[in-house]
Amino acid sequence: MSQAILPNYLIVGAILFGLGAIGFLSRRNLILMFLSAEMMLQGVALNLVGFGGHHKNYQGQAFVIFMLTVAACEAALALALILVLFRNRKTLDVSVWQDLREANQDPVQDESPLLLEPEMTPMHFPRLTPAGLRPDQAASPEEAATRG
Amino acid sequence: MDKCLLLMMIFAPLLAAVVVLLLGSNQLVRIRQVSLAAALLSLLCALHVAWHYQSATGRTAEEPFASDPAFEIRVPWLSYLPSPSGAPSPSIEFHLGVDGLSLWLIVLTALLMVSAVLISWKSIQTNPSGYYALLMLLASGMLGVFCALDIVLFYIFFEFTLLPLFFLIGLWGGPQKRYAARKFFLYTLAGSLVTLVGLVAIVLSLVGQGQPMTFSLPELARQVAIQPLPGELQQWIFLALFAGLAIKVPLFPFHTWLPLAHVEAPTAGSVLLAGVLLKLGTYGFLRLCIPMVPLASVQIGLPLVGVLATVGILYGSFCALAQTDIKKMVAYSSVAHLGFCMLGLFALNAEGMSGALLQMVNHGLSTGLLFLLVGMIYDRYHTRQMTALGGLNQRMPILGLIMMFTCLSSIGLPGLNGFVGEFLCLSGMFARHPIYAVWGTLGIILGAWYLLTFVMKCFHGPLKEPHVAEGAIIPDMDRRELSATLPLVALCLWIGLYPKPFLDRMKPEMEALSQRIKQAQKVQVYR
Amino acid sequence: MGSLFTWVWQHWYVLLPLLLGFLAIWKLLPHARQPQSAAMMGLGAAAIILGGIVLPRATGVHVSWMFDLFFYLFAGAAIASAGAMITQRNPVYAALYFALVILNVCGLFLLQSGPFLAAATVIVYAGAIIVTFLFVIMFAQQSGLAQYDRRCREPLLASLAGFLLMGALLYAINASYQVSPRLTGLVKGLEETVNSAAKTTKLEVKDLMGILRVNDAPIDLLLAEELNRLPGWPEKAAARAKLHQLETQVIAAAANQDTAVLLNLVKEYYSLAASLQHAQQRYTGLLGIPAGMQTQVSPLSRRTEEPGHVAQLGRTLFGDYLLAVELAAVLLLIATVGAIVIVQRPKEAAA
Amino acid sequence: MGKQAELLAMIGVVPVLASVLTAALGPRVLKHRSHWPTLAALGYALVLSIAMLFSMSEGSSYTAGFEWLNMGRMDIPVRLVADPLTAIMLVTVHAVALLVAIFSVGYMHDDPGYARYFSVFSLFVFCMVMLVMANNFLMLFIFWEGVGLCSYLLIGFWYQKPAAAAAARKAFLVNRIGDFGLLIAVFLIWTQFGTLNFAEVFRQLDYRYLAEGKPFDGAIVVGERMLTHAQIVGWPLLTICICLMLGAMGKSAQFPLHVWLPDAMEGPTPASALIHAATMVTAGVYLVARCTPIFIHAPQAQALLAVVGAVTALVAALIALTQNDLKRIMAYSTVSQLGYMFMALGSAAGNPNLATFAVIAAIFHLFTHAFFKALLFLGCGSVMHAMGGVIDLRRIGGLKKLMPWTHLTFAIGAAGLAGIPPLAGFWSKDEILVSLNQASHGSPYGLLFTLILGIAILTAFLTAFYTGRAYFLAFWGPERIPEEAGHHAHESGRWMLIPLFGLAAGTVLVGILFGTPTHLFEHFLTQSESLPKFQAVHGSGMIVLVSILAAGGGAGLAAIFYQLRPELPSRMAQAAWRFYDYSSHRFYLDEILGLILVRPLKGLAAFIQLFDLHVVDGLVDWVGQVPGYLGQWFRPVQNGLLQFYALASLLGLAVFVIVLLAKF
Repeated sequence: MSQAILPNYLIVGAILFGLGAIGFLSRRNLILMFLSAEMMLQGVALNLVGFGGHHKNYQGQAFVIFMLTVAACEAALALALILVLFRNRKTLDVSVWQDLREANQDPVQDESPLLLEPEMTPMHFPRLTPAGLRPDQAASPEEAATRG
Repeated sequence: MDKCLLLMMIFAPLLAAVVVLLLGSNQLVRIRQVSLAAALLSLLCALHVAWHYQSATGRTAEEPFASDPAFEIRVPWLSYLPSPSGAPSPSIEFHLGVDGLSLWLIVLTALLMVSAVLISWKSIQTNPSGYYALLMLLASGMLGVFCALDIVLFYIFFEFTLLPLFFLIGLWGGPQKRYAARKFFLYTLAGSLVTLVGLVAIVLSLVGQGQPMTFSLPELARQVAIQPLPGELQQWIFLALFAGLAIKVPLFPFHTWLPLAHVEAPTAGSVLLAGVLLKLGTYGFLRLCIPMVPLASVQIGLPLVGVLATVGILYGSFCALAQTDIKKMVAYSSVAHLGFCMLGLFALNAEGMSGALLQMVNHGLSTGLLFLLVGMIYDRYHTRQMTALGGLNQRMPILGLIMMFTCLSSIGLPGLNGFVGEFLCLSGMFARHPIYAVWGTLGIILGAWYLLTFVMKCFHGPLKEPHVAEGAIIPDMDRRELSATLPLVALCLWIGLYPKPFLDRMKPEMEALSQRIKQAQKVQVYR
Repeated sequence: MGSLFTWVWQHWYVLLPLLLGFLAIWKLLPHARQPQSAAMMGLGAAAIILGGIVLPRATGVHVSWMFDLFFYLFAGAAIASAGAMITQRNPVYAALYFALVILNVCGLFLLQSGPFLAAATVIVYAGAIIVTFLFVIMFAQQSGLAQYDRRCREPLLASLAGFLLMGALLYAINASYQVSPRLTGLVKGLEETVNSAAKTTKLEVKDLMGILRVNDAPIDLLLAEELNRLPGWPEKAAARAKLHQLETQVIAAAANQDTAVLLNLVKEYYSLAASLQHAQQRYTGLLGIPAGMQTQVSPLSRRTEEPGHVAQLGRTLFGDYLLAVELAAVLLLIATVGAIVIVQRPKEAAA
Repeated sequence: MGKQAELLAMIGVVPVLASVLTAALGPRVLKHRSHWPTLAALGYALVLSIAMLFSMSEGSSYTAGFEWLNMGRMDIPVRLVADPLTAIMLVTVHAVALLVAIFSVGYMHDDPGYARYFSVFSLFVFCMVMLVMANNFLMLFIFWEGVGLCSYLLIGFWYQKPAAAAAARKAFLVNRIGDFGLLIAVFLIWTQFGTLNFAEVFRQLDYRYLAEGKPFDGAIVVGERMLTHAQIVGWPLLTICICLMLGAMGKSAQFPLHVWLPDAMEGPTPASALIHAATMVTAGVYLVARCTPIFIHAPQAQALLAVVGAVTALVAALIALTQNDLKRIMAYSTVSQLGYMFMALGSAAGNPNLATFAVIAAIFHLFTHAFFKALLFLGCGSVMHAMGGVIDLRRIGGLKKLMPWTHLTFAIGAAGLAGIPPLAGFWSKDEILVSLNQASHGSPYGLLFTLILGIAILTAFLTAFYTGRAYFLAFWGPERIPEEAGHHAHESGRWMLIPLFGLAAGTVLVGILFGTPTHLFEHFLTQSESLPKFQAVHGSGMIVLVSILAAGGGAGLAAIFYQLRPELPSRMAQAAWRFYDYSSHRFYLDEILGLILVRPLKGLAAFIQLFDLHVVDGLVDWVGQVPGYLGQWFRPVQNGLLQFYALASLLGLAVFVIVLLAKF
């Protein structure tokens, strides 16, 4: 197997890490921020695996396993926290939570309205193919009335 | 047994603090008893040490700090690196010892602690367990500074003293206590952080010169003697040490925290602040500056401290003259007295430095006594305004007598302690730099002026006292108050009448230090 | 200024893809007033492709082209989906892209002979975490696209920070794997000499000595210096011994004016320099591994020489890192309990 | 040697034992017998000093003592030394002190601070004795301040009186100004000579003085330094002398530091008699006399000394002319007489051969003055005691019949002070005039000393006049007794009369016994080692005549003014009202000093206090606020946005990594 593969792994890891950092910094959805952070972890994991391969041992992989464990814990706790936060403010926007600013500071607000309002296209849900008896035939008239 | 004495002396108060805290504020009598017992135990240990102290022989300029081996404790404490070869690795040590520099300051501290406990006996009613615990903590810290022979341990104890006093002032102080406590704490802390940089610089620059790493003060002093630090580095280190120590002393422009803290502190706080804590600064100069950076002490220390101390003497005296609050007057007089002390210290000869050390003890005794007595007056009349008091000699002859005695000792009357110290300081400075000494000597006129004016206003003349509760008779000093003051009075007399035993025990160190200064200058000349 | 320009010129192959990627990400991040444009997506793709061409290090020993193919495939897909993930407006899609990133990374794991790891990551991330998150997203955002997903915080600064960091890392990696230009020149010079010696038989001792004294510094010194840049090279001691041996031989040969021996020595030097050059590609620079840090594997995991990655990984985990594994288990338990406690509604609120 | 040393030690120790004993036992045990320890101690010490005086025939000095302080180059033993000068001072002090103590028994008998009085009294004697027995400058300084302390305590003895308290403080402070000079002198001597021992210092100076005549181009090793001769005998010595003189001026109440002495009369009269007339105030004279070997080398300082003395003598005499308080008159006369002694001491300026004679004249005057001035003060005390504390000459008078013995002794004392032959004052004053006369011939300062001689004669005349005035106003004329006197208005008791008789006898006899007629005093004092070789100076008949004329004229004029023609004084006062005003207000010296010294200093203190509060402390507070201001600037950074924080830290990290990489 090629030995000079290590730098390439490191490069991919660095890029993933950087992109994850950008995501964490710019996206305002709590969950996306979390996912970006996880992506940074992946970058690191790549590094570890690359080094493990370079040295021909399993320490790198073992570490990644631990990282997985920690990431799982983190995910559980983060989800729980996100749920609690969502419950309080009914939104996943991280910018809502800026209460820990210095006293006498105005809250940061979005200055400009959106150019493109979110398009409220009607949702298309998949339909089941009709099978069996038509419901309106089988049901009693009372039921049909309530359904209508 | 002897080995444990220093430990017992330092940690008996600490133990008492824990016990007092556990007792809780309800058992006032127990609290006082425990505190007093601890203070007395410390004092006994200190006296035992002073009695059996033997100056280590063969002290030279290379090795100015050989403590009495009988009392020395040296335990590795924080190891810096593990040493695989089994050689002693450089480590911060728990290194306690007594030498001529610290001996009398230790005795003074232990003695003042007893007085401080006694004077707080009745005047502290709110949360006494906290108060006495802090007092005891303070005692441990102060004794620790004087015993520490490791540079890091020294600094730890040095900073450790800040905290209890901060709370003592901030919780049991006068009307402006918060402001005073905060100022005291921040001001002195800001300075001593710079001092820490200086201490680290001493250790590391010696390592940089290829010496084995050590934190022990005697070792450092020896290394510096073998291979002095380069001149410019010495100056920087001196300035760093100066920053913290000068504030602690306090030298002239850095003194403004002192009157405030004194006025607001409870009596015991004032006594210990004036009596011991200010000495940490001067002691630091003596222990760190002069031996470690002797050349810088001559080159910039002498002119800098000379001018500041001289100005401080006159300035403090004039400020004291303008006061109407007795405690404030005493506080400003401290600025003047420590000016004498610094003047002697930076005379950098045996006479001046021993005078300075003696003056530290003297100032502790005299000003401690003054604060004790002012506290007693305040306990009785709840005022410290000179304008409100007069002719108290007729009401309280014993208090008046002791006050008279104390004032005379404070203005440096020959035959009492103040004179010996001031004389040695000034004569040392005169030999080094007459102009500073002459201006400083003017201070003794001013000192007599403000203290005698105070005595005249408050203790002489027709009786005038503020209105106290109907039918209450203002008592003279009782037995407790007498036992708080008389030992100090006796020591004042002893030092004044026969200072030789006190000076003899510090003589080897002083001569070694002055020798070191001479060597440093010689090296400078021949370089 | 000039030096900066030179620097930029020398490092264009790092800077250009980074710049393109920066522009693409910046523009693609959800802006309030700009729609995402296909041009920018193209730019991003171009950045990835360009980077894929210029950035990877040439493999030293040639291996199966399948390996390289899969590496490029997985790496490119991972980076592309990462870019797509952070620029997606719809969080559901973003989560799916994230799953894609995970899958590709797992592919990379597989290439590094980590089948168990790859499987575990797929199971834990794609199978558990992503699904849970998707649940949450759907639970929280039933009403469709949210305002805050359509604009992001400080896109310029954020991408700048990210790409600065990325650039720094890439530069460090690049610098670490750069062969010293002096050594390259030396190898080239020696090669020419050897080649020319093969063509012509007439060679002066003076010429040979000249090549052995490159620019007035003896070749031994140059090589010794280059050797010092290789703290982690396993054959370092052997190379040094060889160098020493060659040195004495050169002195002897120069004294004897023996052209043939000298030419032979030049060849020896050439092979030594070439092996040094090869080693420098692997071991030099910031990431050079010090000799003292050779891998230490405990006897527990070395007990059997049995092949099979999973078994060995298991041995490592439950041999060397047993305590850590136990602790990780406890950590998981605690996290579970914590999550439950956190999510619990207060009683009165529930009531 | 051993015996003498024991004598010295006993003389030193006995009074302090008495003092401690009285202080410890007085208030509880001894009560009205508190005087016994003092009397016993003083009597014993007097006997010892006389024994010392007689065993001093060889002119040698004896030492006894122990190490007191030893540090660096500073080596101060407590060592007592006795030479003829000391012996004379010892006898004077003890004799006068004993008599005054006896007087005090009667005078203070029902005072509540009886024990305190005698305790301080003994302490004073101790300090004074140690002062004159000290063998080095530091010990001298210590006891110099010690007597100052006792003076402070005794002036403020009735501390309830604000005037007494203020006077005590004033005395201490003015003395401290002098002490400042003395302390500087001590430092200078130590740094210049490397020792504080009298004998050592004098020996070195002598050596140099001798070397002056020879071609001397080497250097002298002093302490650790090499000094050329010019370096030492030049300005340092002059500075030393001027500083010593400042000290002497403070203690001996010389112009302009004399202001404390008249105020000091607030203390008990016997204390004033002992301390502020006979003994303590002469310490300055003793100091200058002791340091004659130094002063010889600084003729400018000596001339200055004479000028100061002359000014003091004249000014004090002028002030005394118009005072109405009997004790104040005596106080100013003391100041004036001390000025006389200073004139004498200064008369050797530029004429080293005269030095010994000048010292003898001054010390002899000191000796006689102690007797007649103590006598006069005790007389005042006796009057005061009888008059219930009133000594205002406008309210008392004609006490001749009421207090015959007091009158007689007072008259003797007054005649002694006025210089009526053959009483003591005549002889000593005559010697001073002779010395001045000698100085006015053939010395570089001849003209100056001619002037000073004139002033001295004028002062002698004035002295006789105001002494006569006081005497006639108090004892002659119609009998006036203030109502405060009450049942006290009678002759004093035994305790008070016996000392009066003793001192009167002394006033009559010492001049004839020891003075010019026998030259005993001269011979004795010339044995002193520290004094230069004696050269006898013979007085001229002219001087004696002038002296007698001045004294007699003054006394006679006083008799005419206040006895024969009582209306003349008020007419004179009206005619010369401006002078009268100045004199009775003591030339406004207190006010002037207050205006140029005390007020500005107090103002300075108030200013510095404000400066401290607002500038120095204000600066500190301002520096303390700087972090706050900086914080205001950086506050917006804390905007509460998680992502902003993360962005900041990541940018920081990126910059950090790039900086780190740029190094490679």
